[in-house]
Amino acid sequence: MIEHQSLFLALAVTLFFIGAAGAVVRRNAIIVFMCIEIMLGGVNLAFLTFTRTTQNLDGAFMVMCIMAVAAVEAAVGLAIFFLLYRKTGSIDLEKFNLLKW
Amino acid sequence: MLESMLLYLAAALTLVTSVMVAVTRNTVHSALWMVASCFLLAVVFLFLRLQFMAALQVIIYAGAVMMFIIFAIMMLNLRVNPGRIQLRSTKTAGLVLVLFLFPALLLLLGMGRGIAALQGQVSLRALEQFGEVPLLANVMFSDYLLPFELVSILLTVGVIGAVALAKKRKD
Amino acid sequence: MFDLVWLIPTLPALGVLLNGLLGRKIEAANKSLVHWIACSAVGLSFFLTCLTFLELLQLPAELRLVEFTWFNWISAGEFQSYWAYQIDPLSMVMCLFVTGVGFLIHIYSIGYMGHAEGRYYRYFTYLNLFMFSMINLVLANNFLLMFLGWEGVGFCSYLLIGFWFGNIDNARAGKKAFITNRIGDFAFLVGLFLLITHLGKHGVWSVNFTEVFSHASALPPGIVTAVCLLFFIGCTAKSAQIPLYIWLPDAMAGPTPVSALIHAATMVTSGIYFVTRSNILYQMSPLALQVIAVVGALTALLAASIALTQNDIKRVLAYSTVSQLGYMFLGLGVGAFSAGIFHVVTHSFFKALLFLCAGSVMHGLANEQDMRFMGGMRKKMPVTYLTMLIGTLAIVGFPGLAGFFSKDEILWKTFASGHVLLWMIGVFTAGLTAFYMFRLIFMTFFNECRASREVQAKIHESPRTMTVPLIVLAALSAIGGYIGVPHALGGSNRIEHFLEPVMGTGPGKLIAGGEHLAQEAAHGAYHPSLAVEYLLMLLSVAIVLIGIGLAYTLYVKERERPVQLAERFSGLYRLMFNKWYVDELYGLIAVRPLHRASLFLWKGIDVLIIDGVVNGLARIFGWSGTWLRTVQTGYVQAYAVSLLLGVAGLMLYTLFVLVP
Amino acid sequence: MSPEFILPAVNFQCILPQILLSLTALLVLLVDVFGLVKKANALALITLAGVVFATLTLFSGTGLQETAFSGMILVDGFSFFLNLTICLILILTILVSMNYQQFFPGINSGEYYSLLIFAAVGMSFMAAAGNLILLFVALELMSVSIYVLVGFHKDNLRSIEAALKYFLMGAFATSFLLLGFAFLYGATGTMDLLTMTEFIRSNPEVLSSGLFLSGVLLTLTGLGFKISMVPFHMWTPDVYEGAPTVITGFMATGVKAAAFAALVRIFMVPLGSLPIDWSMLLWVAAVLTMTVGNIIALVQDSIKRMLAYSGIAHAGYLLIGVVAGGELAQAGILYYLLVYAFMNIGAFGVLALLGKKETEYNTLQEFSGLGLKYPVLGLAMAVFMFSLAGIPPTGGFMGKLYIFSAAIKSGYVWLVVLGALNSVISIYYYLRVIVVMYFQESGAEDVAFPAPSPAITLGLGLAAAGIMILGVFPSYFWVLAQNSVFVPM
Repeated sequence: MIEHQSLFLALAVTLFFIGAAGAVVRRNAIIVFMCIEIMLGGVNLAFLTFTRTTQNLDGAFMVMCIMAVAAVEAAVGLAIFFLLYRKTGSIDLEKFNLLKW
Repeated sequence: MLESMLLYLAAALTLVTSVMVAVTRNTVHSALWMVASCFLLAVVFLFLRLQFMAALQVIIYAGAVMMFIIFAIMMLNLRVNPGRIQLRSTKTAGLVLVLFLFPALLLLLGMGRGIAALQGQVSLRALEQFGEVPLLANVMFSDYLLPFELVSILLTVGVIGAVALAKKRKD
Repeated sequence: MFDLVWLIPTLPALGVLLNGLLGRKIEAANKSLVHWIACSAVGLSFFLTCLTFLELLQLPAELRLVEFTWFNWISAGEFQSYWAYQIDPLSMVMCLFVTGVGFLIHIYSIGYMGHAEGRYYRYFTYLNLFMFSMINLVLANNFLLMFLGWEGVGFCSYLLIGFWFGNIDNARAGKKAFITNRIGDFAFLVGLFLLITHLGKHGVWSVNFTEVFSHASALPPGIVTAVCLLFFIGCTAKSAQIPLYIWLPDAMAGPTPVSALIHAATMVTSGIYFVTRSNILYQMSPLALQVIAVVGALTALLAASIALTQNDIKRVLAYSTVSQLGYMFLGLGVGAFSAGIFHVVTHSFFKALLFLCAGSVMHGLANEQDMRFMGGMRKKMPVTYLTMLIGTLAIVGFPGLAGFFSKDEILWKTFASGHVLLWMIGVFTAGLTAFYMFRLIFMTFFNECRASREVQAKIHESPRTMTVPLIVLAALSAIGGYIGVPHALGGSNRIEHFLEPVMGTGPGKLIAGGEHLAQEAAHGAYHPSLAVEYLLMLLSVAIVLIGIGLAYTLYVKERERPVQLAERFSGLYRLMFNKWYVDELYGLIAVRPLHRASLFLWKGIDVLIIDGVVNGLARIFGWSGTWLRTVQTGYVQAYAVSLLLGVAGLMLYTLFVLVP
Repeated sequence: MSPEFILPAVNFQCILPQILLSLTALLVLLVDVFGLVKKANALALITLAGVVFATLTLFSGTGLQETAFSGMILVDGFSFFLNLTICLILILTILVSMNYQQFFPGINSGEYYSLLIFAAVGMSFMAAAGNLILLFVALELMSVSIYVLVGFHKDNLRSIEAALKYFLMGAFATSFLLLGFAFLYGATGTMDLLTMTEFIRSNPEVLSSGLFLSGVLLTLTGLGFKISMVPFHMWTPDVYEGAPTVITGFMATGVKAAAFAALVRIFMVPLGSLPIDWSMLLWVAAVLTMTVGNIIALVQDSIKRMLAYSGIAHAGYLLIGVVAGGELAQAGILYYLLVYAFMNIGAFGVLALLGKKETEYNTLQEFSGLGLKYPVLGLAMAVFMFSLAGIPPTGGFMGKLYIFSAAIKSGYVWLVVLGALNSVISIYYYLRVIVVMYFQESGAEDVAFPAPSPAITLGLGLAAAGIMILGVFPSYFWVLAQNSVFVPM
C-alpha cells in the first residue's frame, strides 16, 4: 500500500479540516468536542501512514498515546460540560461570554 | 485492484460520515455518525496493514469514548441541538479560513516531498509483521516505557479530574 | 580611609533598612529617633567623604584614582561587572556636595516635616534611599552600578514627588517624572548596549569606566556619536533638558526639601556628572558636543523666559533650575567640563538655599505658594530674607558670590571656544535670570503683605533646625565660588586643576578625538586676550544689573508711583511723564513681548506641544487598547478562528517566502 | 517469529524528583479519601513536605548530563534549571493556596493538591523531554490537570466558563500540534529530538520539503498557543481571569516555563539550523505579542485581567530570546522564566488574598489605600509590579537585560528597541497599581481583606525576596542559567 501514501495523507488532512470546520461552526459543546475528535482521527491516520513509510514504530505508539489522551480528555471535557449544564441548563457555546474584553 | 477500490470506498465513506457529524442537527444522530466514522477509519487502518491499531481504534474510540459521549448526551437530555447553525461573521471567516488552509496545506505537502517519507522500501515480511502485537508490545515496555507509564498517570489524572469536577461537595 | 569607602553608601542604606522596616514602631515610640537615625547616617557618610577627600589630596595628582571592589556583581560569560567604587577627583567633588548638601536638607526636613504624622519615618526612609542611590551613582566605577543609582534616584524622586499623595495631582506628577525618566533611561540603556556590544567586538567585556575609556579609541566614530547621543537623551531626562524637562516643574508637588534635594544636590546633576565622567567619549564626537551645547543654551533661554511669568514661587525656582542646568550643559558642550562641574557645585549651594528659603516662606505662610499672595516678608522673616537675598545674588551672578565665578567661567569658555551666538544667548539669559529672580524677591519680601488676615497673623520665622541650614548654605553660596577663581581675576582656578586628571584633555592624555578638537580650536583662531575677558565679564555684570533694575522698577517702584507722584515729585510732571514713557517703552519693547513670548512658550510649546505629544501618545495607546480589546468577544469559537487566522498567516509566509 | 524482549535500561535516578512528586500526589489523595487527618492545613502541609523533599532530591542530579529511557528524557542542566523553577512555582503556589481556602472550601482537598502536583510533573517532563512522544504525553498531563484546576471553583460560573474555553481551545490547538508532530515525524522518520537533529544535519535538503515546513508551522502553532503568542493568545485573558486566582498564577508561570522549554528544545536546537527566515517570522510574532499584550493591558480595569494581558506581553519578551538564538539568549530565557515565576505568582498571590468571594475580580479602585493600610502587603505588591515593569534593581530588570543584550549581540537591535519601548508602555499600567495603592485614599467601601496567614506571608515574602536577590545579586543564578544551556550532545 506504499503507493497509496499520498492518498492516506490527503485523507488525513481532509479529515482534519472537516473536524476543524465543524469545531468552528457548531454551537453545541459536545458536537464541537466530537469534531475535535475527528481532527485527532486525521492526525492518527497521518501518524500511521508515516509509521508505515518510515518503518519506525514511533508513530504507532504515538497513536496509542493519542487514543488514551482522547479518552482522558473526553472524561474531563464531559465533566466540564456537565458542570456547565448543571449551572446554566445549556451547553450552547454562544451563551457563554461572561469573560471578555 | 479490488483492494484499491475498497480503500477508495472506505476513504469516501469516512469523509461522508465525518461531514455528517459536523452538520447533523440532532446531537444523538451526530454521535452515531461519529461512531460510524470511527469504524470506517479503523477500516482504513486495515489497509495500512495495522490490524492492531484498527482494533484499538474500534475498542477505544467507537467502544469507549463514543459510548461515553452518547451517555453524556442522554444524561444531559440534549438530543436536539439547542439552536440551528447560524453563521455569524466570525464563523463565516472561520469557514473561509478552513477552505483556504485545506488546499494550502495539501499544496505545501506536495512540495519537495518529505525525505524520510520517501525512503519507505519495506520488505513484505516486515510489512506483514509490522502490525502485529508482539512487535509493538516489545517496544512498549522497553523503549517507550516512560511515556507508557506517564500515560497511566494521565489516566489517573483523568479520573481524579472528572470526579473532582462532577461530584457534589460534601459540605 | 580608602578601605572605608564602602561605608559611605552603606550608612544611608542602613538608615533605609532601620527606618523602613521598623520605622512605624520607632516613630510611635520616639519620633525624634527617626530623624536621628536618618540624619546621622547621612552626616556620617559626609564625614567619611571628607576624610576620604583629604586623603585623596595627599596623593600626587596622577595617582588620584583609587578603586574599591566589593564583590563580583554580575558575570555573564566574558562579561564582568563588579560592585565597585571609584575614588577620584570627580567622584569626590560630587560626593562631597551630595552628602554635604544632602545632610543639610535632612536637618532642615526635621523642622519642615514635623507635622507629617505617621508618615514621618516614611519620608526619611525615602530621603535616605535617595542618598544611597545618588552616592552609588557618583561613586560607581562602572556603567551598570551607576545605572542602578541612576534608576534609583528616578524611583525615589517618584516616591518623594508623590509624597503628599492625598492629592491625585501629586501622584500624577510623580508618575510623570518617573515615566519621563524612563523614556530617557530607555535611550540610555540602548546606548549602553550598543557600547557593550561594540567594545565586545574588540574583546573588552567590561563596563568599568577606566577600561571602557581606555579602549574607546578603538570604536568607529559613528558608533561613538550614536552612543554619546543616546546617553545624552538619558541625561536630558535626568537633568531636565529639552525635550524631556517637562517633569521637573511638575515635580514641585513634593515637599519643598525634596525639591531642594532633587534640584540642587542630586538627581538633576547626574546628567552633568555622567557627561563629565564620559568626557573622553564625548570629546571623540564633536557632533555630540555640538548638540549638547545647543540644547543646553536653548534650554537655558526657554526655561528662563518661562520663569518670567510664573507666580508660583517654587515653579519660578524650578524653571530657574532647568535654565541653570542648561548653562551647565552649554559648558559641557563647549568642552569646558570642569566649568560645568564647578557650576554644579555652586548651583547646588544656592539652589538648595533658594528652595529651602522658599520652603521657609511657605512654612511661615501656611503653605501658600502663590507669590501674588505674599509680600512684605522682609521684616517678619529676616533670616529667611537675608539668606534668600544672598542666594539670589549668587544665582544671578553678582560679582564676588559663588554663581558669578562659575557662570562666568562657562560664558567665557563658550566665547573663547568660538561659539559667539551661544555666548550671546547665555548672556541674555543671565539678564533674564536676574530679572525673574529679583521679581521673586521683590514680590515675596517687599511691599505690603497680600496674604489673608488669618494667615498674616500667624506669620513667623522658621525654627532653628530650618534656619541653621539656611545660614550654612548662604555662607557657602557666598564663598563657594572661591574654589574656582579664574586666572584673570588673580586666582588659580583650583577646581579645574583638581579635576584635570579626570579629563581626557589633561596633559599627556590627548587621544584621537581630543586632538581633533584641539586642532579645531586652533583653527578657530580665537585667542582672546585678558582685556576681552574683563570686558565680557563687565558686560555680563552690566546686563545682570539691568535685569535687577528692571525688576525693581516694575515690581517695587511703579507700584508706589501714585503716592510718590502726589507727595514728592509733584512739580516734575514732564519728567515723570517721560519716565512713564520709558516704562511704557520697556513694557512695549521688552517686557510685554517677553511676557507674551514666555506665555506662548509656556502655554504653547511647553504645555501644548511637548506635553501634548506625550499625552497624545498615551491617548493613542489608550484608544488602540480600547479598540483592540473589542476583538476579545468572549466567544470561544471566535478564538478558534483567530487561531486559524494565525495558521493561515504562517501558511502564507511559508508558501511565499520560505518555499521560493 | 517474535522478537526477543530486551529488558529496558531503567535509570530511576534520572526521574527521582518526578517519582517523588507523583508519590506525594497519590499519598495526599489517599490521605484525603480515607480521612486520615482532620486538621485544616494538614493536606497542604503533607504536600508541601513532599514537594520540598522532591526539590531537595533534585539537587542530587546536579551536573548530570545523559539521556535516559532510550532517549526519552534528557537529563541535563537545562532540565535541572527548569525543574528547579517548576518546583519553586509549585511550592509558592501551595503556600499561597493555603490561605485561599477561605474562598471555597473545596480547594482544601486531596484532588486539588494532587492535580497541582501532577500538572507540575507534566511540566517537568516537558522540560526534560527528548522525544516528541513524551513531550506530547507530558503536555497533556499538564494540560488536563490544569483544565480541571481552572474549573475548580465550581460555584463560580466564570471559573467553569474559563475551564470550558481552555479545554476546547486546548484540545483544538493540541490537534494542530499533533499534526505538526506527525509531519515532522514523516519528514525525518523519527520522534527523537537528537536523532532528528542528526537527520537534519546529514540531510539538509529536508529543510525545504513541504512536509517538514508544514510540520514546523503547525508545531509552532501548538506551542504558540501554550505560551500565548499572538494571534494564538485569545484564550489567555479569559482563562486567566476566570480561573481561581492561585491557579492563574500557577498556570501563567508553569505552563509558560514548560512550553518555552519545549520551544527552546525544538526550535532553538534541532531547527536551529533552519533558514534565517523563521526567525523573521518569530520576530514579527514577538513584536505583536508584546505590543498587543501591553496595549490592551493599558485599558483594563480589573487588575487580574490586566495581569493576564501583561502575561501575553511577557511571552513577547521571552520570544525575543527565542528569536535571538544562541546560548546567551537561552540562558536569558531561563533566567527570565525564574524571575517571572516569582513575580507573577507573587502578584497573583496578592490578588488571591484580596479577591472578592463571588467574582474574584478586583478593580483598580478597590486597591486604593491598600499600601497604607497593609504596608507589608503593599510593599510586596510594589516589588512585584516594579519587577514586572522591569525596573532595577529588581529581577525583572535583570531578566530583560539578559534577554535584550543577547538579542543585541545577535544583531536584533530594532527588536530590542521595540521591546524596550514596550516596557516603557507597560510601566504605565503597572505603576498605576502602585499609585492607587499608595497615593490614593481608600474609597468609601472597604474591601475586607482576610488577615494574611503565615503561609501566604511566607509565600509572598519568598517571592519578593527571590525577586530582589535575582535583581541585586544575579551572578549566582545567571551563572547557573548559563551552565544550564541546552546543547545537543
